[in-house]
Amino acid sequence: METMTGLTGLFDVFLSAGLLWLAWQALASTDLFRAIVLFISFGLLMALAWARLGAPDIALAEAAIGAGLTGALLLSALARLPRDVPAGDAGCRTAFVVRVLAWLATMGLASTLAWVVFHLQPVAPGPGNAVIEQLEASGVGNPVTAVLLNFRGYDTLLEMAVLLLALLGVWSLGVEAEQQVTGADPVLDGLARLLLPLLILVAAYLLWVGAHAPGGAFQAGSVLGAAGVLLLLAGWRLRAAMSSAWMRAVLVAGPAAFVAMAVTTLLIEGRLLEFPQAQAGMLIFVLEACATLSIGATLAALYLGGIPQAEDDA
Amino acid sequence: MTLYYQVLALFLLVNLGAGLWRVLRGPTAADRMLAAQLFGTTAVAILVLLAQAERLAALRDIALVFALLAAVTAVSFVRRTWSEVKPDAD
Amino acid sequence: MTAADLYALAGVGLVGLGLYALIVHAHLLRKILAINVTGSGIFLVLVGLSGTGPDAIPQAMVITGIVVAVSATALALALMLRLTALSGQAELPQDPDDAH
Amino acid sequence: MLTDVLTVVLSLAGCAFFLAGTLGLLRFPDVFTRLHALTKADNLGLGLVVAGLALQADSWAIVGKLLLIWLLVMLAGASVANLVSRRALDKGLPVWKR
Amino acid sequence: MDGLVTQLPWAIILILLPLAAGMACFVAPRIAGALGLLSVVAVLLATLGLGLQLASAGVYRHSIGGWGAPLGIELYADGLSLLMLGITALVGIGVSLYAGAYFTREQAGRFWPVWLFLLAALNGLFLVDDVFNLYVCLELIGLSAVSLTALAGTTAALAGAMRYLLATLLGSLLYLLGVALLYHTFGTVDISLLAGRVTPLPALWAALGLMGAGLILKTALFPFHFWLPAAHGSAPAPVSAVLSALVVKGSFYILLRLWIELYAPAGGQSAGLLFGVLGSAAVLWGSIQALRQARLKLMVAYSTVAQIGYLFLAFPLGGAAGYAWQGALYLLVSHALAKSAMFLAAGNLLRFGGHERIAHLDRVVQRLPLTVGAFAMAGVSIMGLPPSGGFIGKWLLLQTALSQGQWMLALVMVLGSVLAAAYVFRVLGHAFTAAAVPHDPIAVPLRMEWAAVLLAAGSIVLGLLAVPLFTLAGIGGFAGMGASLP
Repeated sequence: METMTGLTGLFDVFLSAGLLWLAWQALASTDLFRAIVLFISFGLLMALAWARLGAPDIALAEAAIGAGLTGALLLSALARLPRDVPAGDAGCRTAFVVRVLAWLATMGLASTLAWVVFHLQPVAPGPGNAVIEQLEASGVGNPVTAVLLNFRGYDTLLEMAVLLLALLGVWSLGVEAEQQVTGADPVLDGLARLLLPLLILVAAYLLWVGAHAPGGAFQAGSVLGAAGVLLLLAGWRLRAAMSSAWMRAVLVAGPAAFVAMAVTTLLIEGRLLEFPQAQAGMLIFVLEACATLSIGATLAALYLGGIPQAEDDA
Repeated sequence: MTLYYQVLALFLLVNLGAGLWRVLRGPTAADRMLAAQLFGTTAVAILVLLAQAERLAALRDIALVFALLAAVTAVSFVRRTWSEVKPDAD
Repeated sequence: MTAADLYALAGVGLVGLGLYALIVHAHLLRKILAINVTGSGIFLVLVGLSGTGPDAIPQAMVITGIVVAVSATALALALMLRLTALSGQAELPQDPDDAH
Repeated sequence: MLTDVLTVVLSLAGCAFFLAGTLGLLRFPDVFTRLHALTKADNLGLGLVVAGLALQADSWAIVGKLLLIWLLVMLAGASVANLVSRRALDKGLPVWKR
Repeated sequence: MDGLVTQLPWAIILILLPLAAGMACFVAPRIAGALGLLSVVAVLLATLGLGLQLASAGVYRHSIGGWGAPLGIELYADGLSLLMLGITALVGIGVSLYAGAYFTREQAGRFWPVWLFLLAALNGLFLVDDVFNLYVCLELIGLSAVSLTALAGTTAALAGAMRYLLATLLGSLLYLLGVALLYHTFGTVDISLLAGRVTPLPALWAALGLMGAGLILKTALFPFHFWLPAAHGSAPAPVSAVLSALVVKGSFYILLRLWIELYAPAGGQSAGLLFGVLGSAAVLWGSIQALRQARLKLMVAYSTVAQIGYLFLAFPLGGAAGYAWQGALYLLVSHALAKSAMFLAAGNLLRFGGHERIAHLDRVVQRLPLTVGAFAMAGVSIMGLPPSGGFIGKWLLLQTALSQGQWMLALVMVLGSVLAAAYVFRVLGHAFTAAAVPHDPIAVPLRMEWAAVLLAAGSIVLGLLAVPLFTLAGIGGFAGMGASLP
């Protein structure tokens, strides 16, 4: 990237300053709700920063997850915190000495790191060029998708397991998902009806476009997850569906597809996740499609926050 | 023209910064959430401007996702949070 | 200094802010926010340090990291809610040795 | 050349609405009037910016996407405004009276 | 037949099999118990297969996707990996046997998928040669360990799990920041490639410092042990066993690899002294705290803090001549067996008496002789008495310390053993005497008793297997491990 000049430079300076300021305000806020809203705004600016850093794939993921779903998760958690629980007073009860020590330690760490980051001199070039050279062989045209699904596809296999595991962890707490208190709201219902097909369409678009342009399974899955969240919010009775064995199958579809693909490639090519070059594009698309479904379902289930129970009331 | 789009994007970013005051100030949760909503719209505008300025079509997709997800977050706020938060506590 | 360097430095700043808040705040929701801010800072460092043009590998790593972060956040929030429901406090007991 | 001029005029006007929206958000006395400010920025500000940019678009697909973005923001803005104002009235938040 | 055994991709099976089984248990919770146990047995067999493979063909390497480092990810298995995989499989068998009887049907449906994922993540951690993939493994391990801890459902367990989650997330993040610096300085995340490229630069020290800090937080080295007693002391017994025996060792393993491959070649030996100091403090502090605890499982948890300290005593000794690394690894392996046996035995006592107050154990030796026997055998290994595995480990460490003139470290080792004897005998003493408060005992399934006995016996038998074990661990020549013993 060229040295900062003029307007874009100013934009970057403002944006970085805004990020730091928002993070500071969010973390120092005495009011929890304000802290969360500031944090959502922080995610928004993060997405802009990714766009400026030439990382539109991350910007998409951040827009969907960082600014969208994490925000919804936090808001929903705040709503479920009992009201009589003290909100804390932004650390004022922590002993003064501890605060000073923590301040000194983190300042020391941050300054050291800043110095290291500022003076960092690469000793050897990274494999960035190899990604471009091998892109042809990877089966997809978007370098980030190529890394995620092919060059470092094994990371993604484990990552799908992480996502599923988070859900297993939430469910292992043994809490049943609470019933929606209020009934369906006509405006909300209308909004959901309008947005739902759009969300699904955009998810499909991101999945498809990810092969050669920014996008891909994670972004598509997050948008799909948002669709699920919207349905839950609109009071659609999804719990019965989510408690079924089918739902469990959808939840494991992504990681299971990865494991199946790993075994198949191992049997055919003799190597884990080595795609035959001619079919690589198609195989990666299948993997991504399964991953998208799983990610969407898992994120929506995480938002639900408990074990879905089959409905006993009508 | 590129320069012009960049000026507008910068202007909108500053504008967004000014809106932060409402988030900090409140007084009600709805005010904060509305301000955040305006942030979202402003960010969408910045992204479509930058997409044109830097010839990056992907930024328009980000704007699209923003527009979609902003609605979900806002609905989550109205449905889940705001009905629970005490009006005077925020 | 390039724009990328600037964002990497902002990332370092975020790491500092997040770590400080993680240590100082008692409320679990704030600790969870702090972890997320720290993570965002690290992601900025990871991508911002690619000096010579976009590098797909750190970008892919950050996408992995974002998914891990949202998973961990969801689990942490669920744990916090359960703990709060049981103990009536959204904070951890002061002295870990007396946590029983 | 003419399209460039039009683009400049439209997007400038859009930004002016954003400014007005922010000012309204900062200056107006209650939730309902601030809501009003917000919808102005959403609908008109973004709409004008999008219209200006659509003139520069290389293909209809881009125009379509820009329009979709605008419609989405409008839809979300309108629904949220509706939900917020109804909820605000339900909760008895003060309505500003002259 | 022999050809087939040595040619199957055992390493990959070790990762994919428990992962697939975990998912199957999630989809079909009804068969979770049987399927889970079966897959853990299969993991043990696959570990044996990998052992045969390594013994006949030397170190194993597999380029995932055929790309090779630095573009792709490499699997790598040497003697050290094998040792870790072996102990994981053994403890895994014991714990799985135990868990089959310990959990209710509903709990089992939640336990098995997460436990199998944890097993897959541990195996993956021991088999990969890539610092970023290790980060994903660490997260997988952290989240599953936290979920398992919370399975107990009590307030104490949830508080422990929450503190654990925050600590493990912070540890992973610090580690990831180090990975970022390594990648951008040396252009790769592959450990073998990094080993060839490292030069003493500020960025290297910053990276290794951050990764080291994250890892010792996860390993719970003093003073970063603050999260461990609450989590290990309040989790369900089989989970505590896994956490103390395996999970903290996972991050220790990474630290050890990075130390040998990256720190030491770049001249970072001086940090070994710091580890030595912290390790000594851990041995003393952990042992004293263990002695002070009223509750059995907390005592065992603090004993883990102390025994982790021993592992770090090898760092200041490992640079010079001697058997410090062998000693530390032997301790690691025998501690894994002994500590898991101890936690399982503690779980039996808790189940039996409905409480775990040490002072109120009430003649359990007559009622649960197998359990108390297991506890005693495990205690022998923890104290480091012959002929246990713990004895070999401590003796190697002690001898190395003495031969290098490190009197202080030697003194700490001896003191730690004396204190360990004190807290183990304190429990045994109460097990033999009648308590003031009698209570109604509850039957403990025999399977739960035998699981503890088997693991404890393993920690003793280990004392007789030093030569073959070091031969196996020496495959690939990690840290001069193949050298013959004194």
